Amino acid sequence: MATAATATAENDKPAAGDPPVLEARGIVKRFGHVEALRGADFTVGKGEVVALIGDNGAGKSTLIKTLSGVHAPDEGEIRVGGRPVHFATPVDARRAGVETVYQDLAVADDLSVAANLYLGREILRSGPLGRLGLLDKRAMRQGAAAALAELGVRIPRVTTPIAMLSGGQRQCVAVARAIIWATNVVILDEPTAALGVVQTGRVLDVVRRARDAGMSVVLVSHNMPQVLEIADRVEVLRLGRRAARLRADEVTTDDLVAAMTGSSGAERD
Amino acid sequence: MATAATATAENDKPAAGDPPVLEARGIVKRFGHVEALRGADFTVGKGEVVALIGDNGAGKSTLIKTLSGVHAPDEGEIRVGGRPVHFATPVDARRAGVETVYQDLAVADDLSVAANLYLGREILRSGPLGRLGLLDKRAMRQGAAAALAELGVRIPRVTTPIAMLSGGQRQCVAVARAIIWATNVVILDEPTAALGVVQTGRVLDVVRRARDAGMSVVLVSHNMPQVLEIADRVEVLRLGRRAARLRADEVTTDDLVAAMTGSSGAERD
Amino acid sequence: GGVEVRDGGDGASKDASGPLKLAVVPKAVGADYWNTVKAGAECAAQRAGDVTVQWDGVTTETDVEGQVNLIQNFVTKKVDGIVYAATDSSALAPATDQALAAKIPVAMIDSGTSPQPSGVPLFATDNRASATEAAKLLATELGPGNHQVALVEFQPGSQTNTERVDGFKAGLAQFPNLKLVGQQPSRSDVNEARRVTENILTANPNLAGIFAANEPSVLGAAQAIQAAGKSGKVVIIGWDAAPDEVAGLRSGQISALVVQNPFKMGYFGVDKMVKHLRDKAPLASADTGVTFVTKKNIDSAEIKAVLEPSCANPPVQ
Amino acid sequence: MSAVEATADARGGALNDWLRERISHALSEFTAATALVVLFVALSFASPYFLTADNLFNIGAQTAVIAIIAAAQTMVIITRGIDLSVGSVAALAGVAGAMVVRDLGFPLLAATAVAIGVGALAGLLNGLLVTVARIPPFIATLGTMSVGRGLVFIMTGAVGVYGLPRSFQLLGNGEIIGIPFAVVITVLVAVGVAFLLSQTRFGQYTYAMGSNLEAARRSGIAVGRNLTYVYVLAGVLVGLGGMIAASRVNSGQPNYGISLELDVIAAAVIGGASLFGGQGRIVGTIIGAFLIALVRNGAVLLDISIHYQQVIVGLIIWAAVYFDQYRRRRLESRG
Amino acid sequence: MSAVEATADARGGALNDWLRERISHALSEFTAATALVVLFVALSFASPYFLTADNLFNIGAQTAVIAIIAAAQTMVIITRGIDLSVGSVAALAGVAGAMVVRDLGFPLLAATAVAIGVGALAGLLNGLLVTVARIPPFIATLGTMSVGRGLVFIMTGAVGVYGLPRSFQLLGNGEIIGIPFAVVITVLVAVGVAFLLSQTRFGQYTYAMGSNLEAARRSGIAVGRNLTYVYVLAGVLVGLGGMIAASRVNSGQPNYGISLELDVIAAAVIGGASLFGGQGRIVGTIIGAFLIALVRNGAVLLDISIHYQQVIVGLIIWAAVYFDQYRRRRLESRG
Ligand SMILES: Nc1ncnc2c1ncn2[C@@H]1O[C@H](COP(=O)(O)OP(=O)(O)OP(=O)(O)O)[C@@H](O)[C@H]1O
Ligand SMILES: Nc1ncnc2c1ncn2[C@@H]1O[C@H](COP(=O)(O)OP(=O)(O)OP(=O)(O)O)[C@@H](O)[C@H]1O
Ligand SMILES: [Mg+2]
Ligand SMILES: [Mg+2]
Repeated sequence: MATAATATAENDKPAAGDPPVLEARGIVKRFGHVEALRGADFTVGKGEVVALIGDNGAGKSTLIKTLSGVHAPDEGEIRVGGRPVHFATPVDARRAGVETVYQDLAVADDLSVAANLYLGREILRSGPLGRLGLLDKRAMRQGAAAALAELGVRIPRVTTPIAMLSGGQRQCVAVARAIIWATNVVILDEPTAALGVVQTGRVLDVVRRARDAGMSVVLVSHNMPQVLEIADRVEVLRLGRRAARLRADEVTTDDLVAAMTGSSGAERD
Repeated sequence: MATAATATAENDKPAAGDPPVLEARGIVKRFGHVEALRGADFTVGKGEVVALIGDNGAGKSTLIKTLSGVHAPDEGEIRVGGRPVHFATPVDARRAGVETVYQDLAVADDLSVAANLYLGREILRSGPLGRLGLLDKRAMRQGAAAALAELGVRIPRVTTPIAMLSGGQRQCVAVARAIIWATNVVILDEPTAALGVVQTGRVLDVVRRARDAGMSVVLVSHNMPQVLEIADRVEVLRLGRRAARLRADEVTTDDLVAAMTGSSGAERD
Repeated sequence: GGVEVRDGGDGASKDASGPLKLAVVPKAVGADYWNTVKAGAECAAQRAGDVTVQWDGVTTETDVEGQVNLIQNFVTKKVDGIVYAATDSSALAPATDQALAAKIPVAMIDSGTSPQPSGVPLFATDNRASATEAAKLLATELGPGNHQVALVEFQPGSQTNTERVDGFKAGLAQFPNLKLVGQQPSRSDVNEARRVTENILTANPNLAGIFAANEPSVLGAAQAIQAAGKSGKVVIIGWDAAPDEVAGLRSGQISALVVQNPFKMGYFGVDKMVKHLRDKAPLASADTGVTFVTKKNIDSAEIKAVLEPSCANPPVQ
Repeated sequence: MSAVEATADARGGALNDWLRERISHALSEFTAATALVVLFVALSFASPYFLTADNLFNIGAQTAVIAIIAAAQTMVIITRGIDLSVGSVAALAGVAGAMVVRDLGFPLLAATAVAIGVGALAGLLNGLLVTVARIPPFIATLGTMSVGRGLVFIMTGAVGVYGLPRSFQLLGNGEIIGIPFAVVITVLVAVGVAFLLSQTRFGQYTYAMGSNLEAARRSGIAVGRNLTYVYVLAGVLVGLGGMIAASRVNSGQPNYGISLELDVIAAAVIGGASLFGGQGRIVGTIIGAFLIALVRNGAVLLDISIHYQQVIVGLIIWAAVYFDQYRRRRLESRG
Repeated sequence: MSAVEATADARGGALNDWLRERISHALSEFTAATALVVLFVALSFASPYFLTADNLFNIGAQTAVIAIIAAAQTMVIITRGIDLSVGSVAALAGVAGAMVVRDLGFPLLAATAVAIGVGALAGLLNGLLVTVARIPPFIATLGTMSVGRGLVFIMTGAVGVYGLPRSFQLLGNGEIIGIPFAVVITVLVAVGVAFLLSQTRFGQYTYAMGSNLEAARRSGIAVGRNLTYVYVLAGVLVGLGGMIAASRVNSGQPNYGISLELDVIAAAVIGGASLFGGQGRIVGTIIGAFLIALVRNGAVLLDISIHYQQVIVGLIIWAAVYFDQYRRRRLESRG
């Protein structure tokens, strides 16, 4: 069981000739005495939707934070397009086109919905005023409203502070933000956990459209039917290591659960 | 469509002769200009599992906070066992045996898992020391470990501060806390949103056991298959009002979605 | 039972022939006045030879406990003698006792303690009497007729402040034609002194005189009056002799200054202490006197010696 | 359906939104402003001298320094920081400005630049301590407060810097068409900082960092650099304020600004800033500063002794913030 | 499987847990304690007078008041509050204690009770302002600071309370088998408060309220009442501290404790308390208080002037907190 991870080490290369868009190799991450990742591997190919699944506390969010520059790994390396990179900050990851929705929704409560959507990428006025850093608030309001409309979100006003939104509304804002800006890879850590049925559907639509546009998507989810519906491939994390790599169209929910809980050492791909 | 709510007003009484265990009538709750609840009704009978569903921002969490004494309603009344009550604080609701898991997980980040599970209900040493308020930390640690084991939660140590847990682990702690203490009604606001497959299964087991033990359960969820699997009845909230009351064994997922989005005025019960 | 009030340990007797190390502690560091005390102390030390002065103080005159700690720390350090100005007469009495119990002689400058132990001399001016004199000076300057006057004190609750305020009010009581219409503190901050004086002037357009009780208070009051365009119309009686105060006196903004002799205090403190340690001369108190400086007498030699004290020409006779 | 609503809201409601935002902001300064007006009217009746040009002129000039430094403090507070070093740094800047005039014969403008430079350096130090050394702002600036005061005393030998030319007084005592120069500077500073905070990207980042630093960081904001800028800019204003204060008394005062930090923090909080970050506006702060100044002015006009003044100032601080909190609860009745 | 693990962890690991908890706590005071020891050793070498019974006695007595009031402050800080009124309230309590002795001939014990009562009342006021009037702690206690100082001045007419019997000095200058009485009281207070915070339900609530007030409220903790208790208890300690301070100088000083709040907050933060609540321990605070006191004592012994002392105190505050933060980051490297 515990050897499943080592067993995968040999066929780490994706099937196609292209180097993977984003790859993690042997990542170790410790928090004090807790070893959240113990040599985790992960691969996403171009235009692929990869689901990352695992039990609570398996290390999924930690892996994702490592991939997006929030945590520096203690060991192991990250590659983008085959070349090793070093993400010192989230900005580095964003520059490489990796956009992330975090499970703990990094939003600024006191700022409005529109300001949060454009945080770090504000639209400035055109001309010299813009070079002085003057905001084009109207453009941001309109852009925000349009983006939210695409996700089917009902939000009182885009000038409402985030603090006043419902749990699902907050998550919609976070998802909308990632989707607007992604160019290469978009990582979604349980993006639909708090979403209603309609909004969940829209997010899955958006994921499909992103893939069709050539982007790669990493999706963390505990909803197995959803995973099987949307993902091309599934990678399973257990106790901080990759326990299995599976093709979504070849497995059932039960296989996934077995892989997550370690009740089966089976490994396909 | 919008008239669905008023249409239900007449047959507000539950079918059985017993007065409902917990009931909300015509609740109105405003936040500044936003009217989150616009005359919402809600009923739970004894030993019943009622799912409360609705779109994001429909007002589910607000209704639940009203039922558990966090918000004071601007209008309307709450009844427990048929008698009108006034919950000024969450303590009043707890005294009436209503225990709640909030969507925004009210946990104290700096306290340990064990301390959070027993927050407000600490075990004191026996004898005179206990009357001085001395804590029995060992008993709380053991009790906490046992409670978490029952939910199948893997947590590094019960003395870990909550701040260090994964999203799902935090939610497990919150659910465990409510379940330990509930005596009458347990309200769960999206309790499984961040949980893994195994943990979700355990929570649903616990819900069933609670019902079998004669407790009533209110479950908020966006997972329609889950709702249909576990609930006896479903109440649908739309735009701050009850839009429908349905029997779970008579409807399909599509019916529920229709009721939530208002694309069907259908009303069963 | 086993609890008793501590009087300090029994210190070893001093070998008085060698080099001496004296602690000189002002009420607070940070004013021209105390720097003159320091100059006097250092002058005496230099003249006596082989004497080092350790100059240290708290930052505000109200930090009584800080000064108690400071004196205790000097006792611990076993300096040969302590010369200091008490921020509070009663509060520092135990500290003096501790020093004496440790066989460290003490001399007080500027402000003593109460009770003042018999072997401890005080070299100081009488604040109360001088302030009373200042009130008389103000009355003389204003002449007959009814006048409104104001008082800019510095730090309510500090002992020197209380003495000057009480003395001034006692002096005013002898002149029924003078009415005290405002009393505000500057907290020894020039900006604050200016602010309260401006507001007093606004409330009392007919104000005729001000008594400002220390250096920052005088400077702030003078500036407020100048800014209001009332220079020369409002009589200022001030205290201390910072350079800008003297300049104000010369230009006529300030009518008179009550000038103590801080140099002499510092000088006497160290000089008498050294003589006591080396020659066993008894320590006896002395009044260091005040001078009332006006435009008329400002250029006289004796005033010059007080205003610009130097070790070459010390104002100590 | 909801999509349509959202879009309609954004298009047709743009002006509406704008208006609502304005009104809600205006309301948020409502209490402090009301208190200010009430006090103003009361004082006009209570003292015949209050409503005179001279007195208003004086109040303006007296409040200028506090208002400028309170504006600086507000920026820092919005980032969830606090700057306890303002008093020491203002003293250091004022003394430095005075010394270069006295000892090196600098002209006023150059001296002001020196004072501002000193403030900026102190701000840079604060910023680096907070961002690079990761010392919490309270402690970082407490240290700067202590070190700064020590330096001022060492530089001056604890004696005021006197003997300055009359021209040194221009900043603090000069006037332009009858308006105190210091007031003009204050207005410029207030408008500038308010504009910066509400209309520019830098302002947006300031609020974002105070609201959720981790979110700001993950959004790609260079939080270290931006936070440092905030402290530097605050330092610049504190330096300017210290220079004006020195100019007002025509000397560099080593004792200037002891416990100034409490006054300016009070002004910011009375004006609606939250010490837990993310909230605060310059208009409110300026109103807060004037509220405190009016109380002090009125107390002297009415010949209330300093002892009672302290009691009254305390009561007014309580009352202003109480009513503000009460109004907000009524308005938002947040959970 | 995971269930089994969790249970095993709790059973077999109970002792283990306990040990780990102890060690991690000990580590968390590590930096401040190390700094204290290093400074202690350095001073022992640098000054022959440092390591004498008299000097250590003095340091103990000098630090007692600060340590007691810092313990009070720590409790308040843990709740995410702050108490700026400690200086004024200590002065008020000391003056009240001295006045009842002088004017009414109260014995020392009764006078101490009066001082403690005054402190408790002020604490109750702070508590009610924070919980009932919902004024943020910074502002509530800033008001109390101002009002309290005004009251002291009004009560005393700005003149110290003198003419006390020699017995009045017992608390501050007395000793028991060679140990200063004040030190004994400090130890008792520190142990008592530490016990209260770590071992009792009240302590648990204190941390919970500071960590997440809303969660505490929803958990059924009567947050209003408990928060008020914290302020009252803090007031009691401040009253006691004020009485000891008055006893040390054998008089009631109306100006006592100006800017004392900064010293005690610094002690708490150096000792590991977080101004954002939920964290802080008494051991750390006491170490912090002694660290500051040692610096002051050493500076005098080494003949360092007050100006340089201020610089050095600032540097030490920075250093202590910097290393503490650094160690925590290394240990936890939280996101
Ligand atoms: N504290 C608050 N202040 C202001 N508005 C609020 C507040 N809480 C909720 N609202 C508003 O009330 C409405 C209902 O929110 P609520 O949280 O009850 O929705 P919900 O049904 O629980 O949604 P979700 O499924 O997303 O959790 C939303 O529009 C939200 O913006
Ligand atoms: N900042 C942190 N400090 C200490 N421990 C942490 C921290 N973040 C995560 N951990 C620990 O690392 C382990 C993995 O956490 P992570 O959040 O990656 O899990 P996850 O797979 O995302 O779980 P979930 O499905 O519940 O979100 C957990 O045991 C958690 O306690
Ligand atoms: Mg996770
Ligand atoms: Mg909700």
